Amino acid sequence: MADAPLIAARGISKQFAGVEVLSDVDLDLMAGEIHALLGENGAGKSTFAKILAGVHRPTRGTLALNGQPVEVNNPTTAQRLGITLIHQEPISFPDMSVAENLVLGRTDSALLGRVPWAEMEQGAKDLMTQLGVRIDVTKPMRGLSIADQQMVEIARALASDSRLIIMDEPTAPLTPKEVDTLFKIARRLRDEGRTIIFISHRLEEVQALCDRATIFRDGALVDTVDVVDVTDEDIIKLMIGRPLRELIHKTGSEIGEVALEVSGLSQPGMFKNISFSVRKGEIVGLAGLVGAGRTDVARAIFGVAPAQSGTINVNGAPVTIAEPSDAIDLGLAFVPEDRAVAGIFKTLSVEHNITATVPGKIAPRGFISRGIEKALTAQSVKQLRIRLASVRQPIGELSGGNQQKAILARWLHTDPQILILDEPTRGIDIGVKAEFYDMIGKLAADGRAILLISSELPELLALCDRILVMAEGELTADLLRADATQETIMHAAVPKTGNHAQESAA
Amino acid sequence: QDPVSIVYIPKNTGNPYFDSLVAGFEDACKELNCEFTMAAPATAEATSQIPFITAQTQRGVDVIAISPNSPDAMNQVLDRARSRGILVLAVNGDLVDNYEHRDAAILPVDFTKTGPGQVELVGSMIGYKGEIAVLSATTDAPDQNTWIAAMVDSLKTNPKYKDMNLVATVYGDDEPQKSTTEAEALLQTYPDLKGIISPTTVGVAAAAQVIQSAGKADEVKLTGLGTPNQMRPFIKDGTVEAVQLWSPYNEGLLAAYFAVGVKNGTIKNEVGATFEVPELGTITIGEHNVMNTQAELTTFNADNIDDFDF
Amino acid sequence: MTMQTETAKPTRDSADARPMWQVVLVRPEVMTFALLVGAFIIASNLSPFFSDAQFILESSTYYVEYSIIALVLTLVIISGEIDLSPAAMMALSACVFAALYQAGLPIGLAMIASLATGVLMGLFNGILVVVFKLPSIIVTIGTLTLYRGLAQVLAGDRSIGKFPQWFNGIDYRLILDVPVPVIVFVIISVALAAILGTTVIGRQIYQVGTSEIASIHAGIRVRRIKLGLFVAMGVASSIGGLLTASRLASVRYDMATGGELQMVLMVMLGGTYIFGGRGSILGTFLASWLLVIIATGMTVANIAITAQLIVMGALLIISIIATNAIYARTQR
Amino acid sequence: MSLITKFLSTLLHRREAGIAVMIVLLALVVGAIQPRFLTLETLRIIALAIPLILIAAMGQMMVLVARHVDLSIGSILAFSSIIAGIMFRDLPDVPIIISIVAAIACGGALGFANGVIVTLFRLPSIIVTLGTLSLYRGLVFLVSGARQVDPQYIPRSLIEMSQTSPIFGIPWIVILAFVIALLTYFFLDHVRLGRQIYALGSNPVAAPLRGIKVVPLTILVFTMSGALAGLTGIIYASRFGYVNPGITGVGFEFTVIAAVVIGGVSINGGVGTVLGTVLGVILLGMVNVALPLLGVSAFWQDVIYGAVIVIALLIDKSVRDRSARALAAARSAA
Ligand SMILES: Nc1ncnc2c1ncn2[C@@H]1O[C@H](COP(=O)(O)OP(=O)(O)OP(=O)(O)O)[C@@H](O)[C@H]1O
Ligand SMILES: Nc1ncnc2c1ncn2[C@@H]1O[C@H](COP(=O)(O)OP(=O)(O)OP(=O)(O)O)[C@@H](O)[C@H]1O
Ligand SMILES: [Mg+2]
Ligand SMILES: [Mg+2]
Repeated sequence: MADAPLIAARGISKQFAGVEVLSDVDLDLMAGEIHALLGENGAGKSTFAKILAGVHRPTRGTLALNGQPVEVNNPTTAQRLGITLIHQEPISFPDMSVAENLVLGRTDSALLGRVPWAEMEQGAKDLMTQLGVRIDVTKPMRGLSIADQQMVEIARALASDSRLIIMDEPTAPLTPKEVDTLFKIARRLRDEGRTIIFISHRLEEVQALCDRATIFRDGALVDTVDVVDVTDEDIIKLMIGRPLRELIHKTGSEIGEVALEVSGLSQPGMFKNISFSVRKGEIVGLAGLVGAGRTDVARAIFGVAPAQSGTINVNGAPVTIAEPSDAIDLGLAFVPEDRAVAGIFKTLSVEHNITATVPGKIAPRGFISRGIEKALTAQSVKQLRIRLASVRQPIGELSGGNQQKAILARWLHTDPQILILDEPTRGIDIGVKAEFYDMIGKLAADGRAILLISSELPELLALCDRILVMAEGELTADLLRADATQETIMHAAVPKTGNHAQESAA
Repeated sequence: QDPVSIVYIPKNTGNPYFDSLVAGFEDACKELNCEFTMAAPATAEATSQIPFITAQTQRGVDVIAISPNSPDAMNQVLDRARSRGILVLAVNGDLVDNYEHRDAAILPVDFTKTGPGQVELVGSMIGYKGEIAVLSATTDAPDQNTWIAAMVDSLKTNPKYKDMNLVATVYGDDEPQKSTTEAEALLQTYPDLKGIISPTTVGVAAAAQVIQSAGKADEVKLTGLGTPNQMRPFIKDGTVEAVQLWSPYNEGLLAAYFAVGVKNGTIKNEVGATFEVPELGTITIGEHNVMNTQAELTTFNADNIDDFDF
Repeated sequence: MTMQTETAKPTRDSADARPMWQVVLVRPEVMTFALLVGAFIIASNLSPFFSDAQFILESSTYYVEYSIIALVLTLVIISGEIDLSPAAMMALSACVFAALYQAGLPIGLAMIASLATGVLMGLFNGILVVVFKLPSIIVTIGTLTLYRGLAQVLAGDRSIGKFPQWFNGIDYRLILDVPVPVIVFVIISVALAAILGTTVIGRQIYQVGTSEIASIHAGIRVRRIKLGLFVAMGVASSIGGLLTASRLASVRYDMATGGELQMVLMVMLGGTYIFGGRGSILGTFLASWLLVIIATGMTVANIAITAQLIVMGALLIISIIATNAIYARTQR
Repeated sequence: MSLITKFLSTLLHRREAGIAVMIVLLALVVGAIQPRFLTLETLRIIALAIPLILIAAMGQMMVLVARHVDLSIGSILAFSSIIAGIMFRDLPDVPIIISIVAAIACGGALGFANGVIVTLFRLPSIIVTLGTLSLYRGLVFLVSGARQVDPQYIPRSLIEMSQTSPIFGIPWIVILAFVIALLTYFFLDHVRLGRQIYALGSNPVAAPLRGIKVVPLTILVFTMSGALAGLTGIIYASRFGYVNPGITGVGFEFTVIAAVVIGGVSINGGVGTVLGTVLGVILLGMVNVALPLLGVSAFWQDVIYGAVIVIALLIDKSVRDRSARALAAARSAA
């Protein structure tokens, strides 16, 4: 190769509080390539990306830009050097307008300069048109769906004219159509000679988009490969150091009585007239595009935000669920999608997290029994293979997958008959995912009813007996496993009216 | 024999009124060779002096002189101090109805004459005719209420004041902001108002400022109880003709002489007893062991105000 | 299927556990205790009159009402809320007590009415925070003005007193040479520490303070707990008000003015985390004594109030710097 | 149709509309009971009640928008005004303007110190400023020797600032207050640095990732708040004509925070407008003036004051809920 690489990383290492999460990474990024970063949860992908973008400083190692050594000490420097990071969780300023979010922090003008409101909004509008999304740029960011927020982030990277754009799991909240748009833009940028780092857990996306891929494992760079030369299996082997079995495990458990039945559930502005049922031993999937209202339905059933109208029956009897504790008493359990906020108690010990749902069990006579608590926790750690240094360490110190296991463990202690799992495997690496699938299967086999909300169709198709589909707050399909395919689900999930339809017609 | 140790606890820190009272103590102690300390809380709340009394009791001082923030909240700690042989004096304000919890009180003047004196002063300014109002401290301030009651009484009974009409009594809580708002509201609500009496230093200063701002010095006459330093500019520029007060300095002086005398056995602390204090003359201990530094209020006007600095 | 994911995994899935000595020693309460010892030594050197247990105990009765409320406030702050109205609640409930007693109600009934007032005020705060979801810090700034105002409407600015002799001077009643209010304080400390440390409610208070949303999802009755804590604040304030009434043998509307700052100071000095989720009764207990020692020490040494204000302010800032540093260390 | 919904939702979103309505209602109700309330003279009194709160409220608003709070402003105000007072007294030959600048600088310096402690040690500002509230008050006593600066030393020309008027009988200090509000508006809405304050409060985690220099910006915000409190100290001296170390500015922070919160500034940061704050201050000023005019016993003032805060919070909440519902309805209708 004649030219020096755009970025040459040498010996990059990073420690957090003495724990080495990245060790001696050497990586060359070429101008005009789309480069995938792959690896299990906690492999260090985001950390590496953040080092490139000046969010973290490496403990050791050097970076060179076009052959010149550079120090990327902070995000501002990175921006000046033409490096933009689209964060894993969209970071925006919720109270400010979309247009302002696009330009905020741009370093190209004086701090005491005036804000050119009209110009700024026009520019933002143009950018949105260019991206093919319909977002009112004068509205505050707060009102946007996660997907739209992600699109704004992408628009921002575009606007900043960067040489290197790092996208950390940008597709996680996007619909297939939006993913398509994103890919088109990414390819166009590559063809303009820019470099893109693309981080994703979805291998099919990597195959479709990327030129090269670098695989991380336990903080170390395992290999860099040309994508055309490898199969998914090869990559998985590199990622986890061993092959993974096929995804299908549903072992047709016995399906019994109706355990959960909702009818006519409505919440203005969120969902309308939702009716369905889940039987004992049955896994019912709930598919839909992001923002379809699936989470809202789940939260309504569990009493986090009860619906305005409609009825819920549990085991055939009508029930009132005014708050989650009512739901728990009725044998329901709910693994929320936003683990960091709604799931864990970040600074509390793993032990306290696991026993949070069963105060009665750990304190039979009003006072907490350390013995019982220890035993319950130990049982969970063993059963779910939660990997940790100590049950007394804060759960925030665990990796995402293990945090999620602890959340599930918390619910298993209540011996729930009906489980609502909202994106239980989101952002979890393939290895742990497999464990979750297995557990979900076992729970159903025990005769529990399971409502599984997921945005990953292969996951739903593999696990579920039946798949419900929601679009724009309404239930649009109820498919038996035999009838469900990616096509039938997507057909039902894409709204028949409104933005999406218009756009696809255009 | 050890010098007598006196501690004085004013209402709060930073209150200019007490500065000259302290000076009285200090000067007297230079004369009498007593040991003087001042200890003051940050705020003038009912209870803020209590830890100070306890601490001084613990230090074993001979005399605690206090300008009480409350007539009754300190009864128990004062009793404890007295039970340890400490002489407890109320200065500048008394423990009204709780006389048995202090040994004696040093007050500036005979408070029964204050109210009528103020009415006479404002009357002379407005030609004994027209609407007047009172801007007081807090609604239950005991001294002010005594004076206001006496004002009402003399307005009713003295034919000289038959054309004067008390239209309102308002309370500024001894806060500058509130007193200002109340004074403004007075001018606003009673367009025919001729005179304001504000028997409290904060109130009279605020009212003076309001009258000056509104440019109504000719229409509305103000008087009250104010310190010369506080009122000097208003008296000089004619916003206010005259205010009255007594000398806090003399209170400190008297308290120190009395305390040292009692401790040395030269003064008997009983009703009717008399003793001499330089500059103040003969002091008689009155009912409830109260003694006054002067008989009448001093009136400060443009002629004499520069003779005073407190 | 068998799990094939089990490998000899390095500990990278989680950070190493901290060594035991750190867990035990690097705690805010240890800092508070160290300050307490330091303050005692300094105070003893400042004034020969200071180190007299009887004197310190007597002086502590001037702060113990605040201390008792600060204990409950600790729970409120751990649960992620704050209550700035307790001093005003003290005043209003004491005024209710005194006004009713003066109006001829038997003193026992008047005391019950005062406690009921505490419950009502706490409930009102709690409902505004819990049901209307308003931020407690601003709500209680509003209600502190409101309650203080009501106290003033009720009592004017008279002081109401002339209670029966047995009611007065509880701070002079001694059990084993210790004033009764101090004993009450110790008992409540122990009780609350036990509740916080060993019961489900205590555990849930920490959980609610760590993440309210996660608590809701885990079926914890967040609203009930918070409402309960606000009511407890009302009751504690009412008890504080009655103790003060007994100590002063009189009641005025301006009782305990500015006391909220002292109470917050005690809780902060004790190492409770202002954003909730962490803290302890032990810390507040020690901090109460620290405050007594400092205030009493400076007063008896005749140190001007100027210096006292500066010391108190600086102390608050330093203590919280230390607390934060400690939490940052232990929490990464 | 969509235009109407848009207009309605903007109106519902505008917190300012609600306060304006409250102001009008209050004026009408009080005016009905006491017609004297609706006179120019009352307007002047209300106007005079405003500057003290308004100027400090501009600073406090910026602090709240940045997701902090400054409880020490009462003590800063006292410090600045005592410094100015001492200069007036002890250095009578120094031009007034120097003393004024010194007072503002002192306020700025104390605010700067707040900002440095908050950012350097990453502490919650509410506790830091609770500490400096006490600490700065101590300094006030220290520098003044616990002695008041008497009226005779306050320069005539300063006092006249709250008495004389260049135009329409509006006193200088009122004009000054509104000029400062305008400048603040311009700064916060039209200058990049001002927008960064909103960004910082809206998402403090994202701010540094977007190249916003959080530490200097936070320090700047506290410094401005301090400087404005310092300026308020001068106005205080002008309006009341003397400076007392013990009572000047005590409890002032509560008044200002109440006004700002009534004005719709969120204590969760990122939200709040100058217009809203101005209206909040006016509302509070009106209440203060209306009560004595109505002859309401002084005892009731605090009750009403507290109730106004609680009611304002409730209204704010219901406005917000309603606008959220309207937004959701609009979304589901679309
Ligand atoms: N700020 C931090 N402090 C301490 N540890 C951290 C921090 N950020 C990341 N880590 C740890 O570093 C490791 C690598 O994390 P990183 O986010 O880079 O993983 P990732 O490959 O992006 O994973 P994912 O697929 O879940 O996004 C993890 O063990 C994580 O817990
Ligand atoms: N078009 C939209 N614009 C903005 N916000 C929306 C839109 N549609 C839905 N929302 C909001 O976005 C949130 C997402 O809805 P919800 O989480 O229930 O959907 P979901 O199908 O579960 O999506 P996810 O896969 O993210 O969990 C809801 O709170 C909803 O009010
Ligand atoms: Mg990542
Ligand atoms: Mg969802």
